[in-house]
Amino acid sequence: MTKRLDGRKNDELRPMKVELGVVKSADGSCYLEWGNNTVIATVHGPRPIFPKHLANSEKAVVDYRYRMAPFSVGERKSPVPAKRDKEISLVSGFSLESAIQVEKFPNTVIDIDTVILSSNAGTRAAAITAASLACADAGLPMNGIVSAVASGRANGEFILDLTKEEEDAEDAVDTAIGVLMPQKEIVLLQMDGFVKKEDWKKMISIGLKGAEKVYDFQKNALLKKYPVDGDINE
Amino acid sequence: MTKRLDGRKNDELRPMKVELGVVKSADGSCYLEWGNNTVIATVHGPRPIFPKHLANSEKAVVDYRYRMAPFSVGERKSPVPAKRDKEISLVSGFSLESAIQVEKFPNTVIDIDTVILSSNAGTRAAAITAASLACADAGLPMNGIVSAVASGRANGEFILDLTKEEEDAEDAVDTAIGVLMPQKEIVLLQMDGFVKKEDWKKMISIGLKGAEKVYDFQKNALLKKYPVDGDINE
Amino acid sequence: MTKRLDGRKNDELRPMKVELGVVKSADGSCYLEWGNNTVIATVHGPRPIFPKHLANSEKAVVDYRYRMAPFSVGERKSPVPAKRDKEISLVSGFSLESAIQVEKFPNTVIDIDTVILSSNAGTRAAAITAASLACADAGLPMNGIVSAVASGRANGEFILDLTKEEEDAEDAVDTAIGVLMPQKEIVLLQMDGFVKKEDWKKMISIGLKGAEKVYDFQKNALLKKYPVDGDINE
Amino acid sequence: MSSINSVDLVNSKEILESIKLGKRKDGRDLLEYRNLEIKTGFLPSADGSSWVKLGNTEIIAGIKFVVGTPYPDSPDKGSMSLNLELSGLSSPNFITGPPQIDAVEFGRVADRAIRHANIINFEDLAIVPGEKVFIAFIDCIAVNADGNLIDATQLAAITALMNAKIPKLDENYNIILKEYTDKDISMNLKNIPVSITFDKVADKIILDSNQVEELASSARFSLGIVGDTVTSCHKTKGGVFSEEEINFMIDTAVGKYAEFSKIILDSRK
Amino acid sequence: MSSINSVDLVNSKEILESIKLGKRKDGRDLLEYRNLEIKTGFLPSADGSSWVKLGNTEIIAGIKFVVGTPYPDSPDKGSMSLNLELSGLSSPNFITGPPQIDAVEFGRVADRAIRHANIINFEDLAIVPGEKVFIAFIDCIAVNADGNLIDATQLAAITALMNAKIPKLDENYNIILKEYTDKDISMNLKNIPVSITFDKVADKIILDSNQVEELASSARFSLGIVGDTVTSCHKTKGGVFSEEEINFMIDTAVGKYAEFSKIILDSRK
Amino acid sequence: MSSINSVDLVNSKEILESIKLGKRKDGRDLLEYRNLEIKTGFLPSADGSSWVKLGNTEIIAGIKFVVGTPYPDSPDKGSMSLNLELSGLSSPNFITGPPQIDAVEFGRVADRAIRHANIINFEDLAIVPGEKVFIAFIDCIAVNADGNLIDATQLAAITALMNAKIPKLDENYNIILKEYTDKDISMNLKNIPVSITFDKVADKIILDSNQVEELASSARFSLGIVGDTVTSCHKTKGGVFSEEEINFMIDTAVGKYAEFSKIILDSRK
Repeated sequence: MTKRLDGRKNDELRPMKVELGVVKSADGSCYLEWGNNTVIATVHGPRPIFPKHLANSEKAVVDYRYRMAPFSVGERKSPVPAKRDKEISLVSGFSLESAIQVEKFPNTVIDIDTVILSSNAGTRAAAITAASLACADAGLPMNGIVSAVASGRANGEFILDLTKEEEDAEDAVDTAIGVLMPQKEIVLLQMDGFVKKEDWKKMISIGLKGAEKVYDFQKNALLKKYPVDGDINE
Repeated sequence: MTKRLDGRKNDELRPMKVELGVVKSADGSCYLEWGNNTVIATVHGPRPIFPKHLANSEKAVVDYRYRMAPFSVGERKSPVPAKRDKEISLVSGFSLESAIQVEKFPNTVIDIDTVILSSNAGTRAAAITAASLACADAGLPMNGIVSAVASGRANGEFILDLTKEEEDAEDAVDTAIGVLMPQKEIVLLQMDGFVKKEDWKKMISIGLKGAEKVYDFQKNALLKKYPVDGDINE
Repeated sequence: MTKRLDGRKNDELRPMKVELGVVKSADGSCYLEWGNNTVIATVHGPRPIFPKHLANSEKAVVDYRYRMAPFSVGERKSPVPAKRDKEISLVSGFSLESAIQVEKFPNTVIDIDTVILSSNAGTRAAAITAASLACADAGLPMNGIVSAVASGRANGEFILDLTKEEEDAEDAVDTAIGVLMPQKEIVLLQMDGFVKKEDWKKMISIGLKGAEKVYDFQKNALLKKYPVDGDINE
Repeated sequence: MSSINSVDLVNSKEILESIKLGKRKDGRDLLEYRNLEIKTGFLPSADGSSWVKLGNTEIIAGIKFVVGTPYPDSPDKGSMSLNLELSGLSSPNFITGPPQIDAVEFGRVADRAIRHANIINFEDLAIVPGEKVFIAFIDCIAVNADGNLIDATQLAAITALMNAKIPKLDENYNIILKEYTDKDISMNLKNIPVSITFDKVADKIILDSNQVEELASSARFSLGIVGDTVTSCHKTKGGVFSEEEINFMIDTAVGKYAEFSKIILDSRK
Repeated sequence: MSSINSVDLVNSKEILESIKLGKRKDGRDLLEYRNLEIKTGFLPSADGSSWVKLGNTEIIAGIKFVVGTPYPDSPDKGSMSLNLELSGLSSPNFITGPPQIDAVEFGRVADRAIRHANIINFEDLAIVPGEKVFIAFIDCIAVNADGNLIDATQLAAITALMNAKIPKLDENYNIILKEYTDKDISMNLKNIPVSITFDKVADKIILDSNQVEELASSARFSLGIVGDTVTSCHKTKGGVFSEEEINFMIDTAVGKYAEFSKIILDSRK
Repeated sequence: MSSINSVDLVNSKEILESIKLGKRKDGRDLLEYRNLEIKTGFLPSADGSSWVKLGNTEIIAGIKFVVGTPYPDSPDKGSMSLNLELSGLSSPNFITGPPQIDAVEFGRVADRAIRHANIINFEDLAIVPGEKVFIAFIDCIAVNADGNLIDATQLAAITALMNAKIPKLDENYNIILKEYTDKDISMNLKNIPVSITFDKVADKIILDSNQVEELASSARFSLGIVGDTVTSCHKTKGGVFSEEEINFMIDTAVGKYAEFSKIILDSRK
């Protein structure tokens, strides 16, 4: 096993830096630097939904938006959301719905906005990880925390948290996995690539372990801002 | 009188093939091949209209859509409806409104969707002919059947049911005519060209006879699926 | 002081020609030629606003639209409103709101539409001047009349009512000023340029005098159509 | 039309009664047009312009030539594009209402009544065949919408076109503003197109409906005419016509041709 | 799905009860697909076409090749673009309803299940490397939407692609209509991609849900499979899967591969 | 602003009373700005970036240079394009509400307060005069919207611009990612533009309103200042100003210039 370009071990995450409550007027918010990814997430709500016919009488509607700032990528991106952005918004919102006790807030909407300010592979995982912290910061009753990370392969190695350079490798495969912690239930799984099923099962398994590391980081961030006796979810 | 390129006589229609009830979840539907035109039509409704201010308290609103699939023409067509599509949708919907007993269903909408899957001149007539059958298949109470056909001139001859090649002739004129049958009332008439008025009157007259042939075909299709004693409109 | 290209004195307006009530179905209207600017303005309302949530329970909403016809400029302009058009619509509407007794018509909307048919610098002032006359023509209760004009600098001179050619001068500055008359209160002030503050104060002062000339013209137009004993605002 | 109110609906019933008796509320004969005024060339910025008043219906049309690329299937021809806008000037409802299907329909019919008349030699609008051609943009704005917008729009468009001048180009084929060539757009003046629109009200055929008559109309038929030649037609609304009615309208429209083509020709300055 | 009514909701509860007991209302086993019919090459205008019926779900796909410019980061490769439209044919609600987020999602998943399978040699779609390439537009229209649109769309798209012929070009690289080259689009036939979509209903994993079963589903998982290789995946809806469930679905999907890849291969004419 | 609720409206009346007495609720003087923080160069992907916090109002600006074609009337000059987005981050209402007329207005005013200050030599953004130029895209995102978005946006935009580096180009004039030339965008540093925005509340003139003060404001006036020179202005909202008030605001804005231009200059790294 050789070292990776940036010197990390195969199962090592890029450095993460987080700040909760950065956006004063939001109900909850989170600023996250994760390697060269920078993301900001806010939560507004729950509040009555309008127009009424969008309401669900059994639970809150989670409206999640994943956006890339025009200056977050190599060539300027149009501010108009692409199909990819819409797909990611949809599945990311579903992944958080499982973490929030949405059944407590029928007929309301919870708006979760994430904006990628700077990108370097793994942005959807970074956005979900930040959004999950913003939900906790908002004091929403939670079933757990969603911890997300990329797990994949590059240059013949199974590795966690790929960079853009690693994603561009000839044999690269990249799986975004979101895990409801501490339950270890899979709430997001997206991949494009070409990988034997046994190898891919291994990646998922590695991804689950990576999510635990992300979860530890998230717990620390929350405990730092909201010190409690004992652990937050246990 | 010389034969036409495809061997037809001047007053002969291209071969037609039809299937009713092809779309299981629609209230009525029709698949029609007419020469190299292929069209599918569905009817949904009548059902309450929303938003309410679009309702008409005296009759059902007929909402007709004529669409060309992107792959139905020579060069791929954008899926965004063009002005031509909107104009055809409007006048085709009006032509069917006269055939349906819309006054029996106030405050409702009847949605009629037609999609051209393959085109070779005469698509608006094919779409109306199929839509009219779909309305009958839906069991809507009807004043009659709309039978539509193109009548025109090419290479000095007055001919029925022009092909794309005939439409491209130097002297070509193409009139789309829709006729409420068996009443023989004109409900659609559209033409672009350059034709002496007496010649054009002749074309309209030929078109009316062509519509009778289309009507015969439609009656047979309906009788095949819904066998009755005697004729359907008489 | 040299004469201007078109022979005007520095404080002289271009010739103006006006007709009130030109659009029969509108509640008030005005057609104005001002130099090579041509503008038409209509007023509809006050009338109930829809959808209701746009209503203001304390006053009428003034909905002002400034549009340039595609053929009003050198190169054909797209009919889609640009950001500039939206900005001008917004501030022009605000300037007229101060002239109309909007508090008399709560929960209504007053629609003011202006279309520039031909342009040669100073179109936003021409549009407001015409719109203000259309409001009076509509019989709306007014606090005064908005008189608007451009005041600026070109070729070292402080001048009123610049032409396109003067606006293109190296040192040109152009200030659009709208004044509620006869109160002499400033309701519109827009400028782009590069001008020492004392010079600019002078231009504003000159603009206020120019607005008085516009006001005289407006009064005459109204008196011609609606002869009264004495002045309209005094 | 979205600006119709309940007063109009009452009027519409009266109109039905009146037309049954062969009379129109404003005293016109069934086949009589309203008063028509045309003013051309009044806009300094446009390459051609026209203001048409047909009763209370008013349309302003302006022309702008634009240098563009030809269509692949006609590389040596320029083209035209007619656009009608039902602006807030004529009714603020046009702004806040549903997509302007009326504007699309009326504009398309007016366009087709010009395009197929062979009055424009589109070859004369070519600049560098296969590469650069003029596109004549005809933008029409409804200033007042009191019925029969199709004929009024077609009149405004064709008279603005006949008033238009072709811009000069610099060596890079860019338009030089405010400079024009001598030639007009090669109007084939014996082919002046006229649009004639009928409505069927109370089973009578009438011409040039106003807005309230249009409300009472069950079927509409528009014809594009050049002399005794038909160049386009358009049947709309939910009602029916017999073959005899169609033939009557064709003959009537051809009969109206001389009068309108002269008015259009006279609009030239 | 916006066309669901209260009857469907009642059915959905019955379905939950039934699936808890390991049965489906239509008698299928939990991992059994509905009847599948595929008709290809039936559209004269398209470069390739397919009509897929999966139970009552019907998708029509048509191919058109367009000459375009390559992406800057792959100058010597053509590309593909898959678009799914939930048209008014299948439900008029799709027209009047909210933005078609379902259509975007289903189309994207079907696209990804083809794009990454290496069945197309995109180099073979280059015309002048760096300048001109073919873009294969795959337009899919939902004719009837009764569940599992992802798999039906992917089936329609891949069978239409395998039915497609590449157009001939003239010397200016314009497409000559209705003339085709001999070569197909260099399908790498051992890499036929199959899409397999699971739903989790009443804590059971089922395949090929119909519309009412989809209503009762808490989580969904789609896999793109080539042999024993996974080429794409997509988890959606608000529920969860355990690692064991994911592994079970992977194994099941790979197990279904032979059957579906043969059906797809057999659809070639 | 669409996120105002009834609590805000009550506050707004208190604020009116308070300002009548010459006091602001947060203790500021009438002409005093809130606390200002600027962080630049914090985004690895952008060519320049800035995060401005003005009280609770926060704007992030990022720069991207794009190679484009010059405007026909200035063939040897590059250009800039400033865009403000009131994103869901600051209020979800911005997403679901009416067209963002506020964002258009605020962005336009901030743009004009930079464009006319002559701080950028647009000639230096030319690559091949007449053919290829750099366009500087300045995208601003409102992270928190608590009043005075115009000044905050202008501050974010100009400090991001002054932080920006110009990309290197390859021989085909394509941008080489992450490689930059030495030169900055030729900022004319004695011409640093400052935006100063006044509101009229209870007949008093105040600076740097927060969101609730803006609710109570009857008229607003924004000035773009360079030294003792005015480069742009914008009067908005339905109220009036006397000539004296205008002159007072001009003098006050010029008086604030030194303080803000130093802050902007100091933001350079």
